[in-house]
Amino acid sequence: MIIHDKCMEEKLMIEIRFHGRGGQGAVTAAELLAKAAFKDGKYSQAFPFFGVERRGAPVMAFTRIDTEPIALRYQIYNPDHVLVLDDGLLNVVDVFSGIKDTTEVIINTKTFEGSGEHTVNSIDATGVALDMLGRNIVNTIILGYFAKKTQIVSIESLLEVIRETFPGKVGELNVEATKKAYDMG
Amino acid sequence: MVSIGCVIKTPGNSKINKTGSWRTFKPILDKEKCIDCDNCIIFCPDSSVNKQHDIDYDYCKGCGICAHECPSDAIEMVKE
Amino acid sequence: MDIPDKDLLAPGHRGCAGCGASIAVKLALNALGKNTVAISATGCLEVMTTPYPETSWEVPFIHVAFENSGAVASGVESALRIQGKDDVNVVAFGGDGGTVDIGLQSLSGAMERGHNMLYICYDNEAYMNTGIQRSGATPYGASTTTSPKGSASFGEDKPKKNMPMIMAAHGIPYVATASIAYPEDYVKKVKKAAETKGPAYIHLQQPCTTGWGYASEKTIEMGRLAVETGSWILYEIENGDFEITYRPEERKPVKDYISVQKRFKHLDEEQINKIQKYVDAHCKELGL
Amino acid sequence: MIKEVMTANKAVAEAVRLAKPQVIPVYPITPQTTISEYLAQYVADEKIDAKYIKVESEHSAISAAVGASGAGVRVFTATSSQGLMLMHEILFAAAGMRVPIVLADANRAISAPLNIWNDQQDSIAQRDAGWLQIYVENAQEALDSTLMAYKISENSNVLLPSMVCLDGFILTHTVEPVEIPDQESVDKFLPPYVPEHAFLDPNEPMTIGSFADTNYYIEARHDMEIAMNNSIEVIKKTCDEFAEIFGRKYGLVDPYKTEDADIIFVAMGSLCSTVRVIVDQLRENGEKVGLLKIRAYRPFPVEEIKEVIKDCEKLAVIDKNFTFGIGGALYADMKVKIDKEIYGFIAGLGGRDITPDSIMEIYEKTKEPVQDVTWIGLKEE
Repeated sequence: MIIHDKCMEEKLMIEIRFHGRGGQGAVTAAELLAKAAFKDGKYSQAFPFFGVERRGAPVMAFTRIDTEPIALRYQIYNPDHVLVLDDGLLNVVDVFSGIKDTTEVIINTKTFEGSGEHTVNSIDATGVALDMLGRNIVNTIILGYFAKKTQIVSIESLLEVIRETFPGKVGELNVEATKKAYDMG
Repeated sequence: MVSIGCVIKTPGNSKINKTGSWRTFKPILDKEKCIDCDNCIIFCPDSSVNKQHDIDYDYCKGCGICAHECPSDAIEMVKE
Repeated sequence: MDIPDKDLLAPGHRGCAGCGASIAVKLALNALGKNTVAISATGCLEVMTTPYPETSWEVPFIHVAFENSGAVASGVESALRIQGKDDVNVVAFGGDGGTVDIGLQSLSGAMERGHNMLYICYDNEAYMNTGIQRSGATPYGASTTTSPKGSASFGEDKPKKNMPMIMAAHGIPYVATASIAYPEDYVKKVKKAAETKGPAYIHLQQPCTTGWGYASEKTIEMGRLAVETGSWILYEIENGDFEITYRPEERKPVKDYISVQKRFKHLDEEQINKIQKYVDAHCKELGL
Repeated sequence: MIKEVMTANKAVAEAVRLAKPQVIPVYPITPQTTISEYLAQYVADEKIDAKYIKVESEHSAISAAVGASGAGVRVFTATSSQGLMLMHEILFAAAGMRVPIVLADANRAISAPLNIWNDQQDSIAQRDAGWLQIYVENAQEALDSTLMAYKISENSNVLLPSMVCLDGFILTHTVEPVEIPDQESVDKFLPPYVPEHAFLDPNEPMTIGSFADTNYYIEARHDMEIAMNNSIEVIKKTCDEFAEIFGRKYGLVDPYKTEDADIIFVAMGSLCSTVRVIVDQLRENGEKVGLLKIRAYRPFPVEEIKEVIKDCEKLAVIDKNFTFGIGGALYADMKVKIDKEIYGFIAGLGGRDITPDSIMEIYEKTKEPVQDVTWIGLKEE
């Protein structure tokens, strides 16, 4: 997709693809990221891969971030960043599909070291989640790590959006877990 | 020209349609025999009997319910 | 019975000579009074009373389609209440086709949601507007154009759908049956329904000269015979309490009722006995 | 005015909150569902002073909407796909009864086979119902168009219902920044609905939904054609008023780089965004190309279209729908009304992604045409 790449280059648009399982919050993660980028003064867009899958099935979600209004309205085939919320998906879906030489991949895993082909960062988000949230919901945690690694969104905006989205105690727990992941980045 | 949405703003104006022309038999009331039971008023499908038991031949279709339901046989159906 | 100075269904309408539907509506409107909005399903009633630019309605009236008078009434009721018009009576009329067949879902939804309205089914036991096709309310044995008698058919082969009990199963505060031949009973029920907070349903039997095949003067007599034979039972269910509102002194044989109608003319003794048994069972069930 | 990141469904719900309808009969269906949920919550939280009717079907949703509008209040409903098909009969009744209902349709493919993804066959199938149809490109336009729809529909020269069509998932489930106008400005733009032609009031009884015989029916339908034609000027005027208060300018059509274009893409809805990016790319390569976005499909703005395309050589019409043996519905309408070399392309049915490559293919096939109508992205085997 030559045209597409060119427009990316010129507009400096950043495209992020999320892989997760139904119920893990990949779609929410994509939206949280878009909202945080917007708070930073950027334009953003987020949408799920519109499926009929139920809890547990592999799902995808997408975020676009740009300094200008975003016109593109199709799925992301050549992401700049890939975030994998569950390393079990590595055996099931090709999370590396369509990635470029420059694409950075973040995987929630204790074990995966990467094949050397791609830049892969690992974080044991599940460990953090079980430790701090008491259940395996890693979407905010992986975003904290992503924020530090990529500097695409500010941690302040991210935390603010998390608080707005999850009011009360749940939000505060997520804020703490996200901060922790940020420090791990 | 029709009104917007064919809305009719003249309630009850079907009165311009004189359904008395449908009639072949005509009810004739003998007020002497009338016992004021009001059956002819209550059961008239065309609201053609008033409180004084006068029959409005403009609308009476001659169905004969009034005569049939009259307990004192005060109404007779007569060929027009 | 109170006789108003002016009926709220004006004459000049296109109903047949001897039409029972116009009696049904006239009596209901007079009981409800001027502060009423009427909704109607498509059918005889709507066609004969609203041929543009004429209307027989002296109260506000709306018709949209055949199968949706329950939903239209829901919209009307909601719009009136949100405007603070809590005292306006909302009454919907539907024939048996528009009620027990095609309009059942829409009506069920309206009843379930608890709108403060009255729905009156004027049941003439077939689709009369389009020329006497059977409906779910057509009684066992009746010959209609779509349940005709023939060498292999004695007419409608299933008994009438028990619509009032289906409505009662919704748990609404007021359900009643009525007949145009018993106007005081009917009017009393309409008034009771209007006073009920929440949905009310009246299933009104309304003989039809054209569809049933009897002389036009006998519309009331047919209704009376239906009740006197136990073929149609007058009752009400008020907040779950069932009560028969009229008991014939001595129940007449069903034959007296059906032998005088063209739609049952073809039935033999055996079939008439079968109908008698069905009526007996139904009367027993309801305690008549 | 505040700006928030939200889906187009939320944007529609926000518009409805601001428009203050008094009755909202709505039935959930993918991908409209979140509209029905947001509105239920707004009513539950008293953010809207309305009766929310929990109807048992779309047929009852639109029927209750007609009843409520007939009773004289502002009404909103929303649906999608099979739901809109179930409403079909009453859509015609609503238009014929001239009740100014506003309906949001989350565009979705029609069964069978069952498919929940986007195309526009559902609303296109209702094009002759007598409703105004506005196709929107993004969440902001969904919000703005919903507000404008009330003002246009309620105009005494129009009095036809409006359908705001937004692409399922592509808009309904995509979050992006949206400006939410303040209530005061909306109130200024959109005063309360005061019905004159039809309402149900015991103090002024009228009969609504009468039976018209051969002497009157054709006139009643012709009046609807006049009203639809009237709506062209009303839409223009409403767009101007909207721009004055809110600063965003819309029209019946929205041309992009069409002045000197040899080839003009013609499209509706969210697809226009991606096409515009491709137009820029092609322009950089020296190709003289433009985009004509059709916002108002009904009324069909023939004069406005003619004005935009008068100097171009060819038109590439992209439809997310089709009519058997003809091509797309928009293509068919263009062929009837526009005297140009026109090529039709069917794309994106049932949610098939329309990528830049798809649009490039359309461009190439318009430059060097081999047939009148081409289906884009069909798998070979």
